[in-house]
Amino acid sequence: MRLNRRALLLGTAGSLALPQLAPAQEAPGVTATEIRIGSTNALSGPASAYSVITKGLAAMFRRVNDQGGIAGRQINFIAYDDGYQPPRTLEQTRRLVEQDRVAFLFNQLGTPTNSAIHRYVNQRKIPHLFLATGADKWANPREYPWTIGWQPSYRTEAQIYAKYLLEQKPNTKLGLLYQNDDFGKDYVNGVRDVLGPRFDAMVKLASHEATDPTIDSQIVSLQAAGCDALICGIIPRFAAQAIRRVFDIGWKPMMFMTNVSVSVGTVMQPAGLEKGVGLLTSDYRKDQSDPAWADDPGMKEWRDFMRRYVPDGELGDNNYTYAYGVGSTMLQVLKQCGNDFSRENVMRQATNIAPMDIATLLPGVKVQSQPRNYNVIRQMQLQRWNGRAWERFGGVIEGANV
Amino acid sequence: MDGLAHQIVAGIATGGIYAAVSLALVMIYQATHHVNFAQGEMATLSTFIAWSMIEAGIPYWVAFFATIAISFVIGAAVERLLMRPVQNAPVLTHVGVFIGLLLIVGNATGWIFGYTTKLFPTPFESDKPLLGGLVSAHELGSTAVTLAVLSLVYLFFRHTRLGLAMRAAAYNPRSARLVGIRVGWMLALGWGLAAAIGAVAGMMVAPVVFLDPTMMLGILLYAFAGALLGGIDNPSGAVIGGFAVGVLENLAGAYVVGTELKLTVALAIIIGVLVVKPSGLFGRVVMSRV
Amino acid sequence: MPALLEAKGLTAGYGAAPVLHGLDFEVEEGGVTALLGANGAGKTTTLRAVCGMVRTTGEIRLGGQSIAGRATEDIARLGLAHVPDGRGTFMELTVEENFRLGAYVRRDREVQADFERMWEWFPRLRQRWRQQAGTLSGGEQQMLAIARALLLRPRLLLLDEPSFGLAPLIVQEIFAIMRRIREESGVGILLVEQNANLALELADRAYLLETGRIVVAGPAAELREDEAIRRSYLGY
Amino acid sequence: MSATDRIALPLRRPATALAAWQRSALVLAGLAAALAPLWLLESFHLFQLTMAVIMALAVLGLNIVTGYNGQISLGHGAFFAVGAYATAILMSHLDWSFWATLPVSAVVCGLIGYGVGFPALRLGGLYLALTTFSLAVAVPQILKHKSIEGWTGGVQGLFLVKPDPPAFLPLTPDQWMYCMALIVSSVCFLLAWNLIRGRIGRALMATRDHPIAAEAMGMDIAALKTQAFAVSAMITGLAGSLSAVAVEYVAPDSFSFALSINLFVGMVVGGVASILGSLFGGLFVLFVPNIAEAISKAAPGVIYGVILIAFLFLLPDGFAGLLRRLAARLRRASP
Repeated sequence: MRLNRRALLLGTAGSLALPQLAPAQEAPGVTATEIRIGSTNALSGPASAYSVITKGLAAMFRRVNDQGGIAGRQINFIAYDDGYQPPRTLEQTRRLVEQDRVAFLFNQLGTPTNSAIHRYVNQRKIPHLFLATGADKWANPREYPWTIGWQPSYRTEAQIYAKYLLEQKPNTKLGLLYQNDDFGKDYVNGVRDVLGPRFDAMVKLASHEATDPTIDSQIVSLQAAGCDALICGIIPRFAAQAIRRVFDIGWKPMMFMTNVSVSVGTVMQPAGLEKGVGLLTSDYRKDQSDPAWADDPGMKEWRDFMRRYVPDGELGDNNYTYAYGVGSTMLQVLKQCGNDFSRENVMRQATNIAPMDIATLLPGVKVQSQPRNYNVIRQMQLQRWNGRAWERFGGVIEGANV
Repeated sequence: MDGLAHQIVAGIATGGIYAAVSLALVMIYQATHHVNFAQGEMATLSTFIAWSMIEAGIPYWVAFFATIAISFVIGAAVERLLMRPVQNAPVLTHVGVFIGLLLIVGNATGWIFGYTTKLFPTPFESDKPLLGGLVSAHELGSTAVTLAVLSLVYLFFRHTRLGLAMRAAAYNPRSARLVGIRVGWMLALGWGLAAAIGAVAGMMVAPVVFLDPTMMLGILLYAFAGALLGGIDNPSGAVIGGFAVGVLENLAGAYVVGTELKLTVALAIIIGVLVVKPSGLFGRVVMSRV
Repeated sequence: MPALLEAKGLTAGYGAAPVLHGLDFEVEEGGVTALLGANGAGKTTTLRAVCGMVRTTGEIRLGGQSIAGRATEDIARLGLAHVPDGRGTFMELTVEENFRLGAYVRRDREVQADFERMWEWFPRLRQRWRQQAGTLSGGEQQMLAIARALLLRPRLLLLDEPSFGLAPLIVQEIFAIMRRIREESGVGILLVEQNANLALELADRAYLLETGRIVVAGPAAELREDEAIRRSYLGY
Repeated sequence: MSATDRIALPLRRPATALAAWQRSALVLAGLAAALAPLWLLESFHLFQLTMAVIMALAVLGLNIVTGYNGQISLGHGAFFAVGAYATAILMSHLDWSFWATLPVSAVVCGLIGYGVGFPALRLGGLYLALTTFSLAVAVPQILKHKSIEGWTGGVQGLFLVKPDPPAFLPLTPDQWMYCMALIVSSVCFLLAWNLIRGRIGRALMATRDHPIAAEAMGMDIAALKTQAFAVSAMITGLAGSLSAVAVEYVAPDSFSFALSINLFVGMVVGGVASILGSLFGGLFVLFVPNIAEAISKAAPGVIYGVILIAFLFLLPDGFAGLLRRLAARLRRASP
């Protein structure tokens, strides 16, 4: 009730503050020669590891522009730094919308940061597309029709692990190691979804802060609690630590690792290739350092792009394959728009993507969307580490149906 | 009970990391009476320099000592270029410069070397896990290195003319000038030594926690706490303090409040100790009669 | 032969306002020169000016060599020792370490011999050898400061109010030692002292300073005898 | 930072008396300058300015305890967070009006500040820096702890809605938000101004510069210091309350230790122990990162650090130091 009244007020405020500029424009942020797209990312500060996504996306748009642009228009991709601080995200998003007058927002980073602008963009009806976060709250077309995520949610991923675990070990004692933030807590939520009332009896929790140097203490606690399975919702540096430590202390739980942290180059090799044998994950991306994809046409396409447009990029950084995937999705939407880049049409096309393959995603994993289902990637496949590469097993799982 | 022993051993292993960095903090304090908030970031940068050399095929120990030398030069240069211009400014301005340095070094490291997690090699390889796999050969080796550095630092400060001059310059620069000590150079030397010790700490820490640009972010706070707990003017106190923080934190997390408040409780305990003993457990209380 | 220390047209100050307005004075080799004057006359500033602790203009020569504008540590290395107000000992360090710092710039082999000489002059310091300087009594700290300065083997020693804040008996003791230093070491001394009586007893020459200017100069004995000066400036 | 917690600054000269008309002219000019953006700026810039005013208020709080009283705090982001959450919880769970939450926020922050003031009495310099910094690190963890998740929203945070402008004012919510920030900040700045210029201010600075003498003069140093902490926390907490409604969202990530560092930077560049400097500090921490970003997209953090250090080289005693020097020159020029 309150919200509706506010929305109304904001609507009038918006029209007061933003007089209809330049009637020649067919839609906000779009001219005969240009489409302006806005984004925010942590370009500075502790989370700036993700800044390479922005770098990769900018390179992709550069390639499109080199090839003549979209419908004769050049893409002007404007990305600002928010340092992963929600108030700054709001400030920068307002700059994008009110000052730079972008057509829409794309792939902004982070859950708390996007939360801070969630209502703002929906009140103003600005497409808020393909966010760089795996929280599941972005797929809520009824309340927030202008916001759509991209990657499978962490919560869904955790549900897949819990289900598989229950099939294999119905009476398991599960250890859950998670980073104490929205990312890690989604793994707790996903497991709780599956276990329901049995959660407290079956699960031993151990959290860590992003600033903790090591997680040895947590692993010791989980082992001492008698856990025979372990689900980890942790970032790559801690993942490498966990894999190595679990192996070193001779603990042999059935171990699941979030697909955020399963890159061969940045997790498995540092941890020690042989120490991760048997590790399970469920991924939707091809890992560029996995030799299995050495001759894959999709990955060749990606490598060719990297060589020409991001020559100084670190090829082992899987944020680049992520960027390629989400960037390809965006370009597909723009192509679908035809010549109508109004916000309404951009949103309509973004929520009507027919199932399609993307070069850097696993075979069988499709990108798709429907007006009633905003889970853009809903398929994953379980994989097991064999000491050299990830072996996929079982079929592609439709996560959203779990 | 087995769990308790394991927690303590794991805490000691982590404490070794804090101890190494605490020592670097105490070192710069001894030489300059400053605590450099950018110390952790500078150590990370040094470690990346070593990593690049090792990647380029340079043998470990050559890279190790070359990194120490480079870090020394960087540290001394930072003092000359960044601290010198504000030496007469209020103390809070110095803290401002440290924060600027932290921003520059912290952000530049990722920009130059990339953000992915990297394996940093250890010179102490062993196939056999020790103490039930809780302690690696590396952790033993790095503790030995920390203790060796500690002894060298102790000998340097207590028994060399230069060490004494550095302490004098830090305690009382005006008087130090009166006895002919070139105070400016002592400060630069102190920064250089601190950066060199930081580099050693970084290279010892990286094989355990894995190398990335934010590697030292959390460690610095724990190390700072360890240094103050032990007594900021006492190198051996700092090492003991570092180990104590590691164990304390694990026990608090495992048995007292759960992992979510582990850091909070550990810090609260440390502050409690400091309120009772304001100059740390082993710090020297400076007495003075007027 | 030039004087040990010569100052000509010396001005100095903190920030914008000058404290000294063109001083001319000399200190003879091996002699004691006293600098007298009321509080705020500029005595301490004069000493600071000589050893480069404040900004100056004018000429200062030590043994004929210009030292104006040079850094304090370089001036110290030329053989000028200064016991500043507040003594300038290293409170946090031990007596031994203070001794070592006193001889910091020396490379000769006689340091140990000088330590022994200081033990003889200041036997109390020997007893406190391994103690933190901050724990010494005020008199002992003053003795340590003087010993520390002498260990530089200076040609010129600047002393800023060695009697300040000490009990009369201790002051007597310190001045007795200073007399001995004058006789046995041959170091030139420039002494700033509130207690004019004591200072003039010890000194060969004296200058009287008033608001940054020298108003009287002459042999100490003459100043002591001059009734008018005593009344109007020295107050006894 | 040095262990000696001496922050050498001169005691402020009593302000030269201005004629009554001069004073009212100054007040009017200030008022006009403060209100002009309402009509001059479009809503985004107004929002930025609102945030800058809020940051300035937070810096003012820090300045009271660190600048004027010499107790270093690297953890004022914690009070900012507590103030923000106090307002957010009361507004979103209990449907309080924004104005009603302010006294609660002030009292809660004041009490916490008072509590922190006690260990601070025993700890000087570095030790206090660690204690306060720990507070900054610990508060976000406490905020997301499961035992109070029901109230704080845990890692997801809380949403709230900006208050509407009163019906009789023809203002947009953004303009009204700016007015509210301005009203709260002006009141706090005026109170701080009076506090600092009066007997209490002199006592605060005396305990900072000459603690022994201050004690000898019969000042109750312990009470002064703890009260300074309380007042300081209160002001920074109110800034937090304002930020909660301006952003309409609070989450633990909004109050990481980076915020405390930012406030500290604001104080140093604005000028330690300066009320006007706090205002400048707020503008600096809000706008300079944007300038840094305009210079280099590749590494804005590096540029920001460079700007910060360059600024401190040019003005080691901050913006307020520049003002003081200019004022001194003016006074000399016109005797």
